[in-house]
Amino acid sequence: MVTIRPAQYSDLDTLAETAARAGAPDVSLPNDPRQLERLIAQSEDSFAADIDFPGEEQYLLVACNHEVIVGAMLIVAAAGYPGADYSFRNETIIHASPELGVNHRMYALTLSHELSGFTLLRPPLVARDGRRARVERALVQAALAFIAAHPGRFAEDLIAPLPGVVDDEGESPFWSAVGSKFFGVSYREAERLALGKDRSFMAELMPHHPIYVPLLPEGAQNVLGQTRAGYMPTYGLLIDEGFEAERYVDVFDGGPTFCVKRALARTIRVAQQLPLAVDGAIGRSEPECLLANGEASRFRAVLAPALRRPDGRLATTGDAASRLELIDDDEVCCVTA
Amino acid sequence: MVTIRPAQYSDLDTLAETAARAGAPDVSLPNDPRQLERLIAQSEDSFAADIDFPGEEQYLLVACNHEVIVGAMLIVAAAGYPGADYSFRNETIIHASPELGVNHRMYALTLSHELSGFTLLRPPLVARDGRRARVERALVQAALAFIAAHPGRFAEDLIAPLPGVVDDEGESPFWSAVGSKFFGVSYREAERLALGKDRSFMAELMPHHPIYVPLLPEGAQNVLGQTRAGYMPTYGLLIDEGFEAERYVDVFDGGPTFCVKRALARTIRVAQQLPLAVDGAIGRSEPECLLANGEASRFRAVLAPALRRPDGRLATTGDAASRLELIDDDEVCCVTA
Amino acid sequence: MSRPEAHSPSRAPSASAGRFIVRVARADDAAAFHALVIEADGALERHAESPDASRATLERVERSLAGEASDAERGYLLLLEDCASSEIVGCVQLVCSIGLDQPFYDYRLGRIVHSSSRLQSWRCHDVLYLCNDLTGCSELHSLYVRRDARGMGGAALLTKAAQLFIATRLTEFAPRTIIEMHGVRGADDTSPFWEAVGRHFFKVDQRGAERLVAQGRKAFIAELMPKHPVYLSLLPESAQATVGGIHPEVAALARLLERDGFHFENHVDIFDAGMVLEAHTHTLNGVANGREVVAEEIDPAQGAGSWWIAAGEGAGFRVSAADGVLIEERLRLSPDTLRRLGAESGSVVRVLGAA
Amino acid sequence: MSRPEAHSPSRAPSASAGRFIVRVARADDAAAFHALVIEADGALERHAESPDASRATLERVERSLAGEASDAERGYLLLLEDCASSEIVGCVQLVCSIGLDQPFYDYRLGRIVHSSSRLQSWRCHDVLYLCNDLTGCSELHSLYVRRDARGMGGAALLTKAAQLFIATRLTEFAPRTIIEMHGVRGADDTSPFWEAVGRHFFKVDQRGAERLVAQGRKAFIAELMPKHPVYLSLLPESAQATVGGIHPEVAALARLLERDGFHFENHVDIFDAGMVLEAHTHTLNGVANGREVVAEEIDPAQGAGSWWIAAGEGAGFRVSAADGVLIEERLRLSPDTLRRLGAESGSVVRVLGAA
Repeated sequence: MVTIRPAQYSDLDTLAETAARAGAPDVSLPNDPRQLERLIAQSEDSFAADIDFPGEEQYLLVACNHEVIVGAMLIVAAAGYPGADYSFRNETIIHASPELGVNHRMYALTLSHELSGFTLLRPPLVARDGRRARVERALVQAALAFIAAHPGRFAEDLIAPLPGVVDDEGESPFWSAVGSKFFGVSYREAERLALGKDRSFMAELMPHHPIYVPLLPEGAQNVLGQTRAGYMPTYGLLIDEGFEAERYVDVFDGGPTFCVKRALARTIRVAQQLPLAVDGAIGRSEPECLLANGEASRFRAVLAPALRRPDGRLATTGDAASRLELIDDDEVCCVTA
Repeated sequence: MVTIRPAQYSDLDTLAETAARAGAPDVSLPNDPRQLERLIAQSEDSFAADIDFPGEEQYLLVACNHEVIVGAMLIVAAAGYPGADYSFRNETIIHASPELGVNHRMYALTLSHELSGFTLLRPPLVARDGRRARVERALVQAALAFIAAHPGRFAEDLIAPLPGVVDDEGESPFWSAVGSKFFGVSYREAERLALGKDRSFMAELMPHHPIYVPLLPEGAQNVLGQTRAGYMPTYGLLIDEGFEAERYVDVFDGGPTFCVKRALARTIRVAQQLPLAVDGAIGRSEPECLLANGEASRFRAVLAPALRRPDGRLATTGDAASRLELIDDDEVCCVTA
Repeated sequence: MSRPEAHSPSRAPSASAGRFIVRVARADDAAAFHALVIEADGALERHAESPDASRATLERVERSLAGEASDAERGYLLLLEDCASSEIVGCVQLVCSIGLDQPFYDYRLGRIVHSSSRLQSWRCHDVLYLCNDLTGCSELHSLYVRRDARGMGGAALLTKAAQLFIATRLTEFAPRTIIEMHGVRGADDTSPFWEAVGRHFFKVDQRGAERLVAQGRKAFIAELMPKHPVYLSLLPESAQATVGGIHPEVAALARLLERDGFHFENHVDIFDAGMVLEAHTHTLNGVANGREVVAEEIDPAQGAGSWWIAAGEGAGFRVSAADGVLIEERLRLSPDTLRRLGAESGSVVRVLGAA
Repeated sequence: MSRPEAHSPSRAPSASAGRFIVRVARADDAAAFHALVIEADGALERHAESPDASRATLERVERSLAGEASDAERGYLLLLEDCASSEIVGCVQLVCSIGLDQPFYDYRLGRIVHSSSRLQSWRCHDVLYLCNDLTGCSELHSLYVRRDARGMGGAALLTKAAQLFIATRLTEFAPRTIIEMHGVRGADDTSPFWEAVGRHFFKVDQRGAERLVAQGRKAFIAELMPKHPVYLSLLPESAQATVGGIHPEVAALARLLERDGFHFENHVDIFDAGMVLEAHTHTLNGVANGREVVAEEIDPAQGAGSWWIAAGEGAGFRVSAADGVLIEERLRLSPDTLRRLGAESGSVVRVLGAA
């Protein structure tokens, strides 16, 4: 049974291995054991603290299957906190000439810090195994269930950036056409310098005026708002959750930044709070749902067979209830797949 | 009993009188019988047509009390259709100097057509009588219930502009500081020329670069995002409905433009579709709700005492049901006050 | 948008320069001017290829000479005439104030420096701003010499004549005078800059866009061109390289104009990014250094100096290049020169040394 | 930001001008220069009031003379010396290329025309763009004459000396040279432009902001100044009126510079919107019109012409104004003049007629 819980210090080695295996640098998790160690410590503090407003907190969830870690997902309470988080806003500019009978839309990228302070979901990192897709989805749903259960800890708006396209040499066509002109270094060099981590350089080096998209080389236009092949499942998941990706792209690699109003995220809209009922009759034949408790430090979510009974209670297995640390009649959050 | 229904040609005289008495030019309804006549005709066509996408439609609802028209409210399906609708976006620009220990936010107004195509609610126009506030609220709720019942006719985003502040001479301090510099005419002259109606001049005459708010005269800054005293109740109503007014102001008078995602408007969120039950026991002691049917041309809404019964049905009076043109077990949309 | 065509102006009046005079166009030049426009085959791109348009141009000159033109339309047309054949073989047009009827657009090339002490980075970006900075300036345009009359100093004579004409009506002209130079074209005669920028905004070809401008339908520029500055470093290098450049065919003309006081001041054409030359009108060679002297009909001795000489005013204004000897504010000129200028002994002429 | 202080330069070298020479500063001028900075009481606003800062300035001059300065720091300091007392009573500083270490900001005044044929409206808006257009230009700044030495042609001598100095090292200087003029102040010595614009962005007072610039902490300008253009018509009229204006005390100096080839080219100071004067370096009067002649120690006859005369080069460069008679490329000068210039009969000097 897939169980999701806050990361602990003891997860460090496994997570470091998972991050290293994934290879993709820093998109989901820091690919560096010391940074990862700091992150886990910060996450433990975040789950434990009393929080009224989102700030520097970062929440790291891990998914386990048969006690083995099979995935992780990071929630950043406030993007860019305490500074600004920069993105390109893809603006539509209408160019119309009634005289010429022309009416077309131009797109232009404007450096924007509007997403600063929004709650940021990193793409889930999931081990390659048979249930990969379901675990990834469970992590996203669990993260949203956690957010729904603790509104004061998070912003009203959620964002989820996905990494942009790079070529076989690891260079980003978008960066080559845009960022490199302003930073004067290649994408790989920018990554090495971790320019993407400290975005305070943005205001100093990046263009203050909008960049017209049609004036960029085609190679850069083609990858605008596109993510890497490996992230297409996450792309689909976010779309299913009601996220939209038309408006913002990453300043560095042009990857899409998904946005949704918290209240409109599918998981949060459909989640039901129901009294729990342990029911021995529930088994494999019932549909699998994501169930979560409403705790913070002791947050737990499971993928378990469950059924809403006519009496309005949610019936599930004893195993699921115990993993959720809930007993009969406790409220459980249920997300129907 | 307050009943709300689509305007008809026979309402013309009464509506013209109401609009004339209100005095405020064109904010809620055209203050000109011929324009009003055209509007009613367009509204009748709009209610009657099969619509899949919002376009040129305008929907005019009227509220009657004892068969007397006591209010009206106009819904514009797509603002600016088929062209653009311009607003000022009030952007926040962070000016931070770590060296100087300075970190302040500057506000700047950027000409924007982002609200083009959004569904636009004009402020309700309500006669001054004892139930004014409730009628105004009922009109807003009815408009939103109508929108909820016909999602294909409207946009995902709703906007509601309120008129900006003018002084005793009818001049707008905001216009004097901004628009007049670009149009070269006074506010009253601009109103006379109905410049506000045909916003296609915007792209030709208004500034393409952002206007820094702190550089404007204080008189203009003070009225930015403010509405006239007479519209404060509407201001409150929109806030209650979940609309937000931080982001956009009117290009001409600096009045606030409220925005909300359709799905997040309070009325739409709390509205319940329930089977109706005519119940003789329902009377004044029950709370008054807004009830609406799901029709288009035959759209009706009433303010009536109603109660959700334990069996999940909505009990209301026979009078209310007949005004809604519904019978027992028909679905009714109920908005609890 | 109309810019000088190809020619090779000589530095000083050449021996053959005396074969031309420049004079103000008259109403009865309409047919000849129309023929010149047709012959130019698009090179006189601000002139529609219709007899009516040519007539309208000349009427505008007449109204201007008579003091009846509005500020927006005031302008003059100087014609290059072959003295032997009396044929019209070239022209230059002077506009007193541009941009008063339809906005006059160009790009200004500016600089933005981004520096970060933490990253030890210093980068200077060239940026193009769409602007109407040159609104109200005077302009020389449609400087053109017929192909079969080139290489004989006609273009140089036209540029000097324009300056000497301005000197005679200085109060009508603005403090700044500009002239647009043809920009760089690729092998296929398309402009790399247009391909990289304009094409995306106009969705018509460059020739088409220029034709619309010629027809005065300029509102579309405001409607379609990018309102935000364009970072040069984001454009293809082929396009960057042409910004502020000039077509090789007008390089010699540009040098001539620079010697007369025109400078590139970072404005470029919005279509092909060709250089706009600008001058403080009162410092132009032909304005600042021209002097009035009295003509004398005495055949100048051998070894006489070379002069640009303007006689008459208004409709009677004529300019020629000739040898002459200046002695105590009196200029000795040959009978032939005086005849060409429509002057006689005792006439006051305005002369400029052809150093 | 450092701009010339008040003075009344005379048109030609006045009789009293001979009392001064201008020479290149030496390391042992540090104390005297520091005293001048202190005396200036903020007028030499680019110079910190510390002996160390003055020493650093002179070391920079030494490195520049020795060819050891980087492009970013290359610059010179000319001092005005009273010949009688040998006191330093004024100065002017020359920077070969500005903006290469810290970005150099100013506003460019541009135009945007909005017109609507349907509304029959045509409006021309002046707009200020924050820019680094002048990056890489040469600059004259810190032009200053001590209060008690004014009205005797010292400022004029400094401006001519700067031009003649540039002529001796022309390859080190940029094609364009600028000088910022003090802007208009209100009755309370505050700048209406600063009150309307800068104050809202900096949240420090103007003097404070200028002091930070003097200290080289310019990054904050990029961080705090408005990135978007500012529409002039939206500012209070009192502020609009000062854009591109100059303080009355420097009006005479501005006219002097304009006669030498400087023009207002629509750049203004970001703090007080004072005019920036710009020149094409090679067309500057002191660069284009200076000529090398041989000095002769022969007392010039009465009625001799007035000349600006430069002798020596590098550290030995000296300029004075004097009477002299030019005959066949030889300039007769009095023994006193030659002594002041550190020259002798047979020395090559660079002279500029004081018309």
